[in-house]
Amino acid sequence: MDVISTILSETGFAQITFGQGVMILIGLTLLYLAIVRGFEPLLLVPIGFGGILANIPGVDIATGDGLLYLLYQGGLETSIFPLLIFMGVGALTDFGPVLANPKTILLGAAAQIGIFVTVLGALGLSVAGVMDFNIAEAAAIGIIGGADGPTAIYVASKLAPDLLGAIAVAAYSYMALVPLIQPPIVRALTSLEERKIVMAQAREVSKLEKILFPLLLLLLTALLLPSAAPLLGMLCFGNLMRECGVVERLSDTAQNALINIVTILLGLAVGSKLGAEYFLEWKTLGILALGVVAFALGTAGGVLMAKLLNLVVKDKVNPIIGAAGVSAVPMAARVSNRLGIEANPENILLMHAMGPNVAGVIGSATAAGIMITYVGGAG
Amino acid sequence: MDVISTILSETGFAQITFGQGVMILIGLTLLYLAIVRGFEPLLLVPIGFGGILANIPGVDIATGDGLLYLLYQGGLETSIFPLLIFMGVGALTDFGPVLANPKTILLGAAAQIGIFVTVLGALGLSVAGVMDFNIAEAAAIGIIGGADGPTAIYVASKLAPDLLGAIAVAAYSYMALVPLIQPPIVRALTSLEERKIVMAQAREVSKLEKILFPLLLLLLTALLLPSAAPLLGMLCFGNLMRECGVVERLSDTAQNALINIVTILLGLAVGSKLGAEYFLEWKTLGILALGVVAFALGTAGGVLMAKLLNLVVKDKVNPIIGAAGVSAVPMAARVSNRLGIEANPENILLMHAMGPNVAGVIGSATAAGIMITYVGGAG
Amino acid sequence: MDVISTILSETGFAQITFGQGVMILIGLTLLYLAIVRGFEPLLLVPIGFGGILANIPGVDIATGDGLLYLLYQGGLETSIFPLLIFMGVGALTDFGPVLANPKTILLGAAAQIGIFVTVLGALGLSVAGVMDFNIAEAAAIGIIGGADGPTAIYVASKLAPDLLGAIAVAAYSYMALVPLIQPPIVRALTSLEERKIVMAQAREVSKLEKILFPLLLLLLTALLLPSAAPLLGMLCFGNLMRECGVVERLSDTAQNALINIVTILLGLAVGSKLGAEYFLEWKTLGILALGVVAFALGTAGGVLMAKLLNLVVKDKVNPIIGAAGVSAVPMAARVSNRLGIEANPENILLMHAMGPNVAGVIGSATAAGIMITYVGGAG
Amino acid sequence: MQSGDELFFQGVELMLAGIGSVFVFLIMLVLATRTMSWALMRFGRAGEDDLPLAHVAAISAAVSAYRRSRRVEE
Amino acid sequence: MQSGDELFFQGVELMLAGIGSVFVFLIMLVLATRTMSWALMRFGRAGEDDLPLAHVAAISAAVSAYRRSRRVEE
Amino acid sequence: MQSGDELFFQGVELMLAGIGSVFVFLIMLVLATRTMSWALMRFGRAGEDDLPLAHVAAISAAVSAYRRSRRVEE
Ligand code: NA
Ligand code: NA
Ligand code: NA
Repeated sequence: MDVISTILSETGFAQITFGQGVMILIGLTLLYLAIVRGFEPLLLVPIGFGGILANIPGVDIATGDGLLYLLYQGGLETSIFPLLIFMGVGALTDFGPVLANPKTILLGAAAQIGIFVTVLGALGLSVAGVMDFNIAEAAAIGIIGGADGPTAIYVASKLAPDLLGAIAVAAYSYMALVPLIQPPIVRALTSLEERKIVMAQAREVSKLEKILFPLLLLLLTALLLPSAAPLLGMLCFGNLMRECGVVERLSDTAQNALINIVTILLGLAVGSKLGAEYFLEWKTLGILALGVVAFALGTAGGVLMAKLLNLVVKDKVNPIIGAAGVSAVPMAARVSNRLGIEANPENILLMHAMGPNVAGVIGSATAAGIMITYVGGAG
Repeated sequence: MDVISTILSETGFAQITFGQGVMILIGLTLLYLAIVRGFEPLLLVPIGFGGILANIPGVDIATGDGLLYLLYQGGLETSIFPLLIFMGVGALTDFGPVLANPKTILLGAAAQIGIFVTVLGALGLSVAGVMDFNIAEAAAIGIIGGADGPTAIYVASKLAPDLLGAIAVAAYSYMALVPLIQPPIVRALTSLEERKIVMAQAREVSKLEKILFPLLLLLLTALLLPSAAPLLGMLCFGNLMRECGVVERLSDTAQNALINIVTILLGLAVGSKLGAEYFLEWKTLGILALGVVAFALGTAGGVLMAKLLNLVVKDKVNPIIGAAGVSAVPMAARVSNRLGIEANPENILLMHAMGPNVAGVIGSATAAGIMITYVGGAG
Repeated sequence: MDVISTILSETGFAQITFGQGVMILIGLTLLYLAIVRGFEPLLLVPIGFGGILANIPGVDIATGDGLLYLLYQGGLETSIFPLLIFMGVGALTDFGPVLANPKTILLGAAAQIGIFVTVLGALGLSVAGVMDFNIAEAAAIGIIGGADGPTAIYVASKLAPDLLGAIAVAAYSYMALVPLIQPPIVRALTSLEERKIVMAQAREVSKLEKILFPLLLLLLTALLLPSAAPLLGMLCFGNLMRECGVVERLSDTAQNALINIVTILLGLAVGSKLGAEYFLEWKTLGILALGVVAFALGTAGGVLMAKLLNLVVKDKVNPIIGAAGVSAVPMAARVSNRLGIEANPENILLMHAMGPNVAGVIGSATAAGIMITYVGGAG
Repeated sequence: MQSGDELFFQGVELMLAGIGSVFVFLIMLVLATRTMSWALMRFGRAGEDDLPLAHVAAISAAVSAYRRSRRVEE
Repeated sequence: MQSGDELFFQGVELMLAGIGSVFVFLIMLVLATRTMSWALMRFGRAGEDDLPLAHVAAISAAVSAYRRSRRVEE
Repeated sequence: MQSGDELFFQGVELMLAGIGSVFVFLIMLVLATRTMSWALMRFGRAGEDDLPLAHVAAISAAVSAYRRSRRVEE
């Protein structure tokens, strides 16, 4: 009968391409990593699942008027989702450690070196004819080294939307792999003596300082780097709600219902860019390779900056915490803590590492602003 | 004065039509049923209220740039609302009973027979000249028999948007009337002996089985019935978040804040299709009549399938739980439980009935996919 | 190098205008008032912060495809945000005091006099050549006297979007200043004897009355004043969800997650209209001046109506509670309570004042409907 | 473009009509509220004697009555 | 426009195809579910012996294999 | 289309300018943070002696000053 052949021809078996099959397996791999291995599950579960949905043949999900495409269009093309996530991150972040020891901000600065060196590396691959990244794509890839998911997604959606899926997968995968990537680099660049340095107890930070910090950061951004103002502005807004003490209910919603809703929708929207036509490209291999380079260089940058600082400051810094400057909050700070205990079981570095760790978020948002300005102006 | 006559001419008294008055009374009836009688209040309170708002004369609420129209356009025309509800349903559903006794899935399959027979009935009315339903409308009406609100709304918004209001009202009304519709049918089709059958204690289901089930269902959908993938995919996504154990905060939001927000907005949006011009049509009578037929046939299908199964399986199934296969979660399972106790006060069927009950959700989403494929291809 | 001059020319220092600098200071002032002084922080924190973001030079935030502009376009131009807030307000409001003593509704009516006198005042300024308000703008300014934030934002977004920022700032500022504005007026218009009046204990209100009240109000609105139906309809919907007792989870979400999310987004969207080009106009001074006049006249209207009522009713009304008729819930009711205790330390007026207080919300929404009808028809 | 006098007259008109409407509306609300409360106290809660399935019949009857009334007009 | 007979025939077709498809799909689901449960009981949980970094390698290998296969076709 | 050399030079430029800007920005942040903390410790919390209504006056004064300054320019 006619209808049976219609129905048969509409099955997935009849329509699936090899590429879609591969992508479904990759989606399942991401779910495995998220669920069994604990790789950034809050993002990789929705992204992985979205990636599978995006590769179901014969139905508009990540295309046309399908849900994932509508979410992509409404939330990522507009940047609304990453900006609301940044607001939630601000509401969840305690900048106390940064205020107690502002020089750790410099570690967060140095750890962004990996971003820019990687941009150069990506362009080098293009020049060498290995890959074909233009400057906007190279900039978006570099941001993986910022080790901050929403920043990477924000930049990629603006500068290289077709690479968004691969960049997000790389960013979250390497953030989850920080416990593997960082320790050998830290050990190679520091002596055991250095890793044993005990840092002075951080001072108490007043409530007023915490309230003023997001405003200070906002004003500095407005005056020096307006292109970073959407990201840093929303971070500061969330943090001001958290610290000001008079809008508890808004802060609570920003930290819970709102960020959770947006995380679910953002993850699915990112999944819409895991279609085989976007992801199964040689460029993806380049992105994965460059991403790990960016993380490694950022880690090295943070550690070396800490050693440099120790040449000039009185209160020595344990160079391990430089590695936390990449961000990957709070994973990198925990790795620093573990490395500290390994060198000296009584040395609890966690709170000290939180300083460069959250400064790294500011650092990569800064770098994002510069990328967008420069590529918009020169690229 | 001029302004007074303007204001008088703008009052509702001066503008209301007879049809709008009737619809406001129908809206109040729905609120009465929801609030006093407990008829699916989570949906019928917003739908009934939305129906009243939609019939207020002289102001754009369900039309133009009014709120209800914007919600309809943004959430129903796009299918975003029913899909997010399905995600929440997935996050709220425990598929354990299905895994413990997979053959109950067949009861959920058989109970969908009502859907397709009703489609034929609707077309029969057209052929006989009583009503004038085309095939898309007939398909949307049949889905009422799926006894699943978001599925009915999803299909109606795609295939017969003008009938959406009447279809949603019929679907939720009959779901609430399951305790009246099902018992006589079950008693008529079964002997007391059959209704006394005690089922074996269900086995324990492992966490890993529960995690893998939504993925299995997703892959099967992708390969066999891609057109059901939006609905079943979101159901599986919600369920995976629930079961995987690593995204508690997302699962919690999907089950609470998010589904509640979307339920409010969906109900109001459905209300926008309760304008007199849509609802006060002979077709509505046809929909109400066909809806109850669909429910009755579905119930019968489930029960008869259980009796059929008992001819071949070793562990006998109490045929009452076949009735739970229509879905109407969890009302139909409770009705089955009550009928079981009536026949044998020590026979607690609730958990056994949850199997076909949740399988019925999968069954009607499957039927929805087939309708959309077929009507898209042939209609 | 070329790139350095590009980056320098893109800094805020190089681009900021004098007007933007002034507006950033005004934004900081609003944050100071909200955080340190406790001025309506739930709205003024997001509005003030949004105002700063809107004045950052050289980046699209409140313009183009910037977040604040998108929120304005999606939530304010469409009226979706204020209507959802009104639903939440309904879910948060107990109309029990109104039901216990319905004549206090008249106080809520009289307190809206300030609205309409202020409209005349605004037009008077135009006629006198001091300002240049058209009738739509005058109507939007008058609504400040309604002492109800979402109503003012709703009307301004419809009738005078360019004045939205100034109107919202004026409305929330004066609501916060109620404890300063009202007491001298109340004391001037009443004798100590009158302020000592002890009111009869309010009667118990049944659950059924509370359920029927929002439906009654809805029907009256539908029949008499359809143009107020969007605002009052959503208020009634929220209140019905609260009182009906069968949709606890929806009511809870409307009162918490949903209203909080919308408040954050609404505040930012209002901030988008605090760009220097909108706010730094002579009209803003007129709005600030007229706003306080409207509050003062509304307060006087409520108090004088209470004295008038006392000429005819048996159970005397303490005229202080007339002041609560402006709305500014619950601040104005608390001010009435304090004034009552000042006159007679044993006289607890709080619950009595809640009657006119919540009636004032209905009163200003009514006035809003009239404005929109009249200006749409005649302006 | 309108003259200042016209504009001011419009304002007076809006003020009077507005205050009047608000009062009419809210006085009606007072009366309706009082009537409702009185009725509830007088008659108590209505009996619950109707058949649950009756509502579908009621909705059907309403639609049917409406369509018949239309047919007469057409 | 189609005749009544055609419409009714379409309905019959849809009914048969629909019921058939639902049953085929759900029977497959029964079989797949049983197979999964059986496999899990039979083999237990797979060992966790793979290297964590292996997944990036796996993804890379998949992309690489895919691109190579394309090149052959092109 | 640009040559490989140009592209690579752009990359070098972006790297240097980027690293420089991040450091300048974050060094300014270190300085600003230190200054703020120092000022708060030095001067404590400012007195709360202003009149609450003063803020409306302040906003009015700001708008007024701004408009006057504009008028001069126009
Ligand atoms: Na970073
Ligand atoms: Na079903
Ligand atoms: Na008011």
